[in-house]
Amino acid sequence: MTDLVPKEQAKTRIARWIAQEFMSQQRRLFINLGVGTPTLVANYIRSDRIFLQAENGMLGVGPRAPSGQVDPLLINAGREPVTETPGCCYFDSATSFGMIRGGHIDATVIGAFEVDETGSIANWIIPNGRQMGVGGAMDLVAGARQVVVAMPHCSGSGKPKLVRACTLPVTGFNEADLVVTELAVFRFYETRMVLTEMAPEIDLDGLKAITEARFQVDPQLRTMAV
Amino acid sequence: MTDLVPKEQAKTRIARWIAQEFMSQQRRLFINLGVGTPTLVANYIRSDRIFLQAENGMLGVGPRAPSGQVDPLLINAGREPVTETPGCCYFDSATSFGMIRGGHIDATVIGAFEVDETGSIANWIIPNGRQMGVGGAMDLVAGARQVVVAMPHCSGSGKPKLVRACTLPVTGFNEADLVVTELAVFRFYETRMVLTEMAPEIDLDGLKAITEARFQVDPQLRTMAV
Amino acid sequence: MLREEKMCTAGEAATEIRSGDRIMVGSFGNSGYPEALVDAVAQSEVTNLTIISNDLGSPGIGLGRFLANRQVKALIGNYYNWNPDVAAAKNSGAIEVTLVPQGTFAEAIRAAGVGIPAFYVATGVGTALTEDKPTAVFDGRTYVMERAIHADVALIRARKADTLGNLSYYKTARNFNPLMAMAARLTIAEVDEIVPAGELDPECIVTPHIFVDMLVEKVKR
Amino acid sequence: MLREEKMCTAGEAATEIRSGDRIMVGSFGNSGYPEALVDAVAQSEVTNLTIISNDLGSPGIGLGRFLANRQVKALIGNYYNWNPDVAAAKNSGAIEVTLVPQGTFAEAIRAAGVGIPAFYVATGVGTALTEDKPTAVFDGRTYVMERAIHADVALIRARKADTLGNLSYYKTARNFNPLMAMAARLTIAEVDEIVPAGELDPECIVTPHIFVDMLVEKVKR
Repeated sequence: MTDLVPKEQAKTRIARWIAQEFMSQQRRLFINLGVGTPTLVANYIRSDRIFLQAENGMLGVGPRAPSGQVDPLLINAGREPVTETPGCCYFDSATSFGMIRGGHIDATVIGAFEVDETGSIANWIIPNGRQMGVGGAMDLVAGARQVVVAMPHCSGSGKPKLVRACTLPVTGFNEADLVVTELAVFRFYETRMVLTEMAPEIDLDGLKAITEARFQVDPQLRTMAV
Repeated sequence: MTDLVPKEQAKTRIARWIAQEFMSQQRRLFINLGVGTPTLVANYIRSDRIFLQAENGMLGVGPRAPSGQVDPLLINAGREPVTETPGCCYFDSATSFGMIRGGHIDATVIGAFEVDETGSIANWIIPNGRQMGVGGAMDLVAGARQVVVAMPHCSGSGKPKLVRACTLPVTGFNEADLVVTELAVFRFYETRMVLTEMAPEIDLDGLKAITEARFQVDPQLRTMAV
Repeated sequence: MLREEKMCTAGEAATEIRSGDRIMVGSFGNSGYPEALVDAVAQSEVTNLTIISNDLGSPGIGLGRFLANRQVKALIGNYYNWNPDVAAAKNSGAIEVTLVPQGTFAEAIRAAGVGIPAFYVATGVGTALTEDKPTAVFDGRTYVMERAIHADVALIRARKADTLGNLSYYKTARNFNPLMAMAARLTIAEVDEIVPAGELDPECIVTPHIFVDMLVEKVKR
Repeated sequence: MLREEKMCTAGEAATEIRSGDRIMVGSFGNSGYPEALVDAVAQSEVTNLTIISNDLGSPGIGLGRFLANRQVKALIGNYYNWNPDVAAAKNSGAIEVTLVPQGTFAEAIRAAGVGIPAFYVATGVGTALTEDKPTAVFDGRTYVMERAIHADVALIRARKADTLGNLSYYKTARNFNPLMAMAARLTIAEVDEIVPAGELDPECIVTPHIFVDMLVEKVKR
């Protein structure tokens, strides 16, 4: 975390930016949203061409269920109660991950502990011995056509999360396509990391100071929509 | 073919014997019947514990559909119109062969061109260039728990079909568990071939004269039910 | 809006197919195949096709028309005894034929759809159909490695679609259709009926619409 | 007749489980699991179990009871963050834990059911979770070989059964249940309701009864 953008505003900005990115594509998209900030993306999508998949076996996930209308067996992969959209359907987890691994999911939005300048992602474990879970993280980064990382620019203690080389156990190598933080947007081309948008709160020197990863700057660098 | 048992009577005898064998097992059985004589087995099964599977995606195949009640999309793997039994269900071919390969099918009844004394079966092709089909034959002999071969004792031209070593392209090696002809019943233990029943029309010397495969004789050799 | 995007006529759908393409067609012995789509392709100029299907119908009937029309370069499937033209064309060198045991064929198509490039089965070990394939021993039994079977276009047949493209099937016509729907770059489904999204029971949808790109409604006669 | 054969109480079903068995349990974070069967096993004397499941519920809740009761020798699954007792037990050496990516986990269970001993996926290549597994390159991409995951007994949860044992599920509770039903020597299904054979739509049956050995009807409260 930096103190340039308040935490809740940062999350909203990231989620809204990603929703806008998807909506601008003007085509049918199937998207898997990870827990945390990625789930917020759903709140800003207004499109009947965008369909959300939950890896626990549902396509056509609707908004979070209002309290009082919660069905404990209608949940997303983060165990949050959700709703159905017309034309939604259910399937087993082999089919669900078949969609993911088979390249049928256009994009996954995930959080990360670290992303390095080659696009490798560490988001499944912090080896402290207290957490033991991988879930679908490795399947999603390897399988989704586009891997979008939604995360704060710096960690809670202020350390860069965009690093030269991941220090935490890697989820997938060279898999990130797009990283969106509250301060910047980076796109990966092969293993080139390119800054394409920057938030109004910061300048390039300021951004470099809190970004350990080495990146190129898009000649068409734009101001990030906030 | 020998002339000891007329052709139609031979088929009926084989089918009835196999049906009796299944019914005597007093347990739930899932069975796949191949085309030809094997299909006839269904006519003699009277049991609500025996369920027929068709590899084109149906479990609970009922009797042949009477003419006038034919549904072209309700067929068995031999394209014969069939009927539904209560509790029947449909599934794709990957699931269907998953049942077969996964060891869930208790028995398959198949025809064969040749079976050799090690239990290898040749039933998928006669290399004359005019037929090109394997269908589910290789999956069935490799996957079904019990492989029952139903065939005439000799070929149309009078040659032994129970041979020392298959001369035709093999469908599966050492897969036969039971061979039923109109004249004899053989069981395979590992690769030992044992005569367990013999028809009243023939004696052991007569049988050996038309059986190229070398077999042992069960000390409890019985007369085949005809 | 989606409805307009996905829906088209069989003729429009057929223009998606290029000469040289690998085409999957759901079919089992002239049953449960996309008749209008097959018609449209048989009437088109495309040639040099690789047809991936259980069988090839009968001579000049169903999928057999592709061969009668000389549109076929190669076949991948498992049972051509119902169409003796196949063996004749193979023997004359006019087409290539790759026979794959039916269960392996079904699984290899599914594998292509679910991101599995290869898998092992016990089917056909030691036989002529697997002699060029690698083998491996697991828990004392020998298995052969089989590769996924991909296609450029899948032509499938379903009973009902909703406007999104979710599909349900009818009886044994289900067999290869849902598998092929997953395995091609472009999946075109011919259906008897299209209903509004939300009308199919979400628990009974067999092919989720993510796998379906174009919908052709069968013309009622 | 079949009805009587297959139907039993949760307590009777639990007697099929032996200490040392590998047990699959359909569950996703305390949702859609066979509650009465888990209860019965948790109340039994069996121990030294290998539990194969997506997660292990919460501390002392759902599948978490097996660990709280010291009935667990090993876990095979993918997500234990909802139950921190798992990491603690692993760190103290009390249990073994094998983490498998969720999609690979699902596919490996299906593989066990359909006679596939091993298959390749791109998931986790180069990571700590696949470092001991063989790799191979297909069409220029590296894949890791994953093995099937079998079990002695599967405890699954469905919504409806017919008297033969055909099953249908409810919403996202479908996830691992139909896969596990195929993958065990003995499959025991706990269902909300049992209807006569023929009452479930044959097109909407998700698990054919060939995969189901015993049925436990949920006791209505």
